[in-house]
Amino acid sequence: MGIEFLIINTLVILLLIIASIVTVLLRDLLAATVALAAMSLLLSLEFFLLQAPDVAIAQAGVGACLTTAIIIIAIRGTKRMEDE
Amino acid sequence: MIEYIPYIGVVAMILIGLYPILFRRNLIKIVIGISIIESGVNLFLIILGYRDGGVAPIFTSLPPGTTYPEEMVLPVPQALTLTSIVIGVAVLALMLSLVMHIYRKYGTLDVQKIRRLKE
Amino acid sequence: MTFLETLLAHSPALVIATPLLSAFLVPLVGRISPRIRDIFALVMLGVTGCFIGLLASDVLSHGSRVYVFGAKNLSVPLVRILFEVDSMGMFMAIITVMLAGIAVIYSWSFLQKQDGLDKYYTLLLLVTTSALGMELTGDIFNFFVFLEISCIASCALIAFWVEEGEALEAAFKYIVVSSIGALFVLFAIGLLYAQYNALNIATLAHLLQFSFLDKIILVLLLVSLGMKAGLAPMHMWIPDSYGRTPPSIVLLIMSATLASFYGILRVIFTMYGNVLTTPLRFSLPAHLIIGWILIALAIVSILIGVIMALIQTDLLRLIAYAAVAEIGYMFLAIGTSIAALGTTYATVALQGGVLHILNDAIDIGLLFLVAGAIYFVAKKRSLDDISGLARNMKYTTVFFIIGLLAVAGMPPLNGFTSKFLIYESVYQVNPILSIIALLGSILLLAVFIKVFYAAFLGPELPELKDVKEAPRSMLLAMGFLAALAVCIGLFPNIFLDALVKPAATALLDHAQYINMVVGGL
Amino acid sequence: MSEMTKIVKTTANILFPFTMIFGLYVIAHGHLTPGGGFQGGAIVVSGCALLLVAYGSSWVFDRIKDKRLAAFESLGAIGFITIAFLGLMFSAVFFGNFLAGSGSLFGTTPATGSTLADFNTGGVLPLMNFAVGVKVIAGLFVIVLVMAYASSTKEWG
Amino acid sequence: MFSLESGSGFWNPVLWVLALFILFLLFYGIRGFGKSTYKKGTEQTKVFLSGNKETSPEEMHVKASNLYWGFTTSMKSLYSLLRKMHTGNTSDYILWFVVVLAVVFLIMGVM
Amino acid sequence: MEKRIIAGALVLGIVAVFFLFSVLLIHPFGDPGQAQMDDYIITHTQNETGTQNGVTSVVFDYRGFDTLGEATILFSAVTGVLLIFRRVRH
Repeated sequence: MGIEFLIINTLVILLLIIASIVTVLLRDLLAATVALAAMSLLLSLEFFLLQAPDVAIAQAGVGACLTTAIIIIAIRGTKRMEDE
Repeated sequence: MIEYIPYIGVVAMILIGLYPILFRRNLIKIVIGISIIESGVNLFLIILGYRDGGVAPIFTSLPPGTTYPEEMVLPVPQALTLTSIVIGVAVLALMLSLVMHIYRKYGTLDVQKIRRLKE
Repeated sequence: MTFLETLLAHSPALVIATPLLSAFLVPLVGRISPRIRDIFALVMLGVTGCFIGLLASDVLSHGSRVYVFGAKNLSVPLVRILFEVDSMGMFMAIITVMLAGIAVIYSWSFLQKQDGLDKYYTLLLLVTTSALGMELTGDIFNFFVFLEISCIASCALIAFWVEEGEALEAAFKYIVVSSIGALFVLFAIGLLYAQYNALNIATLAHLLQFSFLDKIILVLLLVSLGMKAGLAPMHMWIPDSYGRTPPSIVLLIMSATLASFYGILRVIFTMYGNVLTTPLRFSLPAHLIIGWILIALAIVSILIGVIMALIQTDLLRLIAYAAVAEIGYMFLAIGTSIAALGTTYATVALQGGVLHILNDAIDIGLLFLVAGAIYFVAKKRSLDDISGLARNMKYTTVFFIIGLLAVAGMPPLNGFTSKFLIYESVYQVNPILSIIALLGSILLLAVFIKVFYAAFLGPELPELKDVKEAPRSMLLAMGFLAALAVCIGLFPNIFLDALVKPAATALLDHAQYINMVVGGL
Repeated sequence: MSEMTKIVKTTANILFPFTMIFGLYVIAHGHLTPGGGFQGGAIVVSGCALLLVAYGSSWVFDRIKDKRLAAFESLGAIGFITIAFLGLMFSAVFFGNFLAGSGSLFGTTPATGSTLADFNTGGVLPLMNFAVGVKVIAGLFVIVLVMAYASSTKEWG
Repeated sequence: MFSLESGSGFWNPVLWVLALFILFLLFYGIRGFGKSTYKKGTEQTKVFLSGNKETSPEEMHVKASNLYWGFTTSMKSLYSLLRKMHTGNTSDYILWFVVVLAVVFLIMGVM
Repeated sequence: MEKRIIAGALVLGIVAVFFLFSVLLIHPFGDPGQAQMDDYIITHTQNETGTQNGVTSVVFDYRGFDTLGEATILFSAVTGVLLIFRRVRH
């Protein structure tokens, strides 16, 4: 296995974890949704790196675009801030 | 050890997804948590199918000189993941439409207050 | 090949395809006329029932069958999805289609003037399809797909009364619980695939080693499916969702729950069947530990179910807690049968458990239908507000008495037959267990005596003076279940010999299940 | 949602056909290149969601009936299961790929190994891709449409 | 013929129903020795509450939540525990799932 | 409340430890070991299904029944959403 591939792969996975932590911790739900979209795009990139272009397209289309749209619609229908 | 980092990432994502479900009080945060677990499991399936130095199992874009099946990644986990992604979006849509309705009825998204059904 | 033989050869696929196709067609048929749509749903379920009957008679007389999707024969290695139909699967399929048919008949009157009925019948058929798929499939990922269909479709059905906030709350709880359970099942499937590069249950069973990873997989599958089946202390979604939906939907969610229970049976007895006797630490065999874990959870289920049922005032919620206790009895039976694997009373316990699946479906279903009839005529949920209904609802009262005695395990009704087998076999393992089981039954009787006293006896309240008997189709649905309860109670050995014993044998005989696929190559 | 500016509408007008065509291309070439019914459908629905953002949900809701979309979704599902039944009729197995290698429509067998794309291959797979594509477009779009409309009005619930 | 064998005992519902039927006949016969002066529609059939007045149905109605009062009060500690357990909170449902998962993991991991 | 957080953290920790142990026992990343099922699919996808895309051949041919299930899931989700929002325009 090429060392460059391993490093890039590890980096993407690290970013993925960071993105999901940010998603979980943000109090503003709209910002959290954007972070979730970023995580979805990173996941799509990771799928592409792992030679799964089919899944990468599906994840980019469904995960990054539609999921975000649906969550934003739901936030608009409810409320934006997560309060304690 | 470095070969196991993707797997550790998967476990981390599952646990990060469980955190808002257990400790956050906002319903949309719970839904986002489920979505993160879903992503972690999808990543797990794809990682399982990766073969060292392999190419995608598509013959039209096959680089010349590849010998298959040894140099192709496994197709079955990718198919399973496709199914799983569509399941994820279906569940998400249903959950969020319930959340919107619950907000109309209860006026709150706090999971501690949405418990008329107890005992 | 004659037409009938062709039909028989393809019946495993048709059993799934018929309700699925009719689910897709219901919205289109509903545009013609609501009446035709109602009858269409029942007729298509009847056709499915015919296919199941055809298949069941063939399976019971000629042994299990394998059906391959997309190819004529099995090929090495198993890349395609298989249906593996044996007596246990057929037993569950019969229960599922029976419950669905009764739910359709009941909802003709019960939901007469409500809107959204096109979607209701579609989702009803989809839940039936998913339960049938879970019961017949021989592929673990396919099992997961059907599990998800049942989650989504039942969640949408639970929210049927959208104008009530509680129904939405129950639906949200249900979908969170079941989708997390399903995700952990998917994780376990990934682990299985990583180890053995196979998704077929028989192949997996053939290859399984009971390494540390296999233990993790077993626990994940057991706990996730246990949550879906309503095992305590993960049962809390059951009273919420059962108590807030139309009772006809409860029958369907119950069939999905029973299908999850069947999944647990399949995992333990078939997938791990080869390795159950592996010695672990202190040279204890694995089946002893798995069995005692299940027995402990089952005892908790029984006790929590009956004790919580005793203080409920909402009638539907009360019956839901009783359902938790009944699930505990099923787990007690299979836990005993696993812990004592290889002895004769293990077989008896398994027979009792399998028969109890049928009895639970009949008894709890009957009680829910009666509770629904009470809600239909009196429009009240709380037991405090109703009284003296026996004066005007003769048939419903009789059906309730039958359901009460059956669910409490009183002779000579059907609840007693399976509980008798369970008590006798559990006694051989540990007498204390059978005492707890008996105590649970007695408390259940006390619970339902309370309901009977509060709802049917007592003074006639002025606002309930002019209640009428429930409509005819509801009475028909209740009467069918009550007649079945009496029949099984009076002639248990007929049902036991015809259906239950083959099913229990099929579960215990994992070698044959594996050979059907692996040996045929 | 308030009215969007003209810039947004113009951008949406320009982008919408391109996403549409790209999505349909992904659906049609599902058996040759990465993609298929689901992926292409998701891309098309993304384009439609763009329209929804630009013009507001009630504008779209007035023009496209959700009932008709749901009927389309039913038809896609029926088409998919019908292809499976056709397999039962023509090759005596449910889900049988009865067109593969038959020489007729989509029936050309490609040479093994790395070959150029021949659109006329794949048996029933392109048809299934198409059915699933119709289904996914109609299904996901009706979900997004109904939810968006419900979140922008106050008159329900 | 119609009996259910469990290995250590048997159960025959038909015999049981026959016995019940015979008992029923017996009691029916005994009932025949009862008073022959009983007549419908006279003072005999009126409700008699030790000379007290008959109350309205609402007052006479024993509510379902009051039944088994003694049992529930004597088991108060158990019930307060169980009530605390059933919080109705979705997060707690999943917490119970994770708890059972962890416990069963521990048992199977140690073994 | 505090007790709940401590209990939750404890059980999450136990589950995490077991998950980590279990994933470390899987084959290392990039080396699936023996893969008869997938090798069969890759070698036979062209002449059995006439497809150039291995994933599509699995999705629609070898595991086509799963895809039917997946389509059904989407269908039931759409029906469910329409059922929940059935009062939106009436």
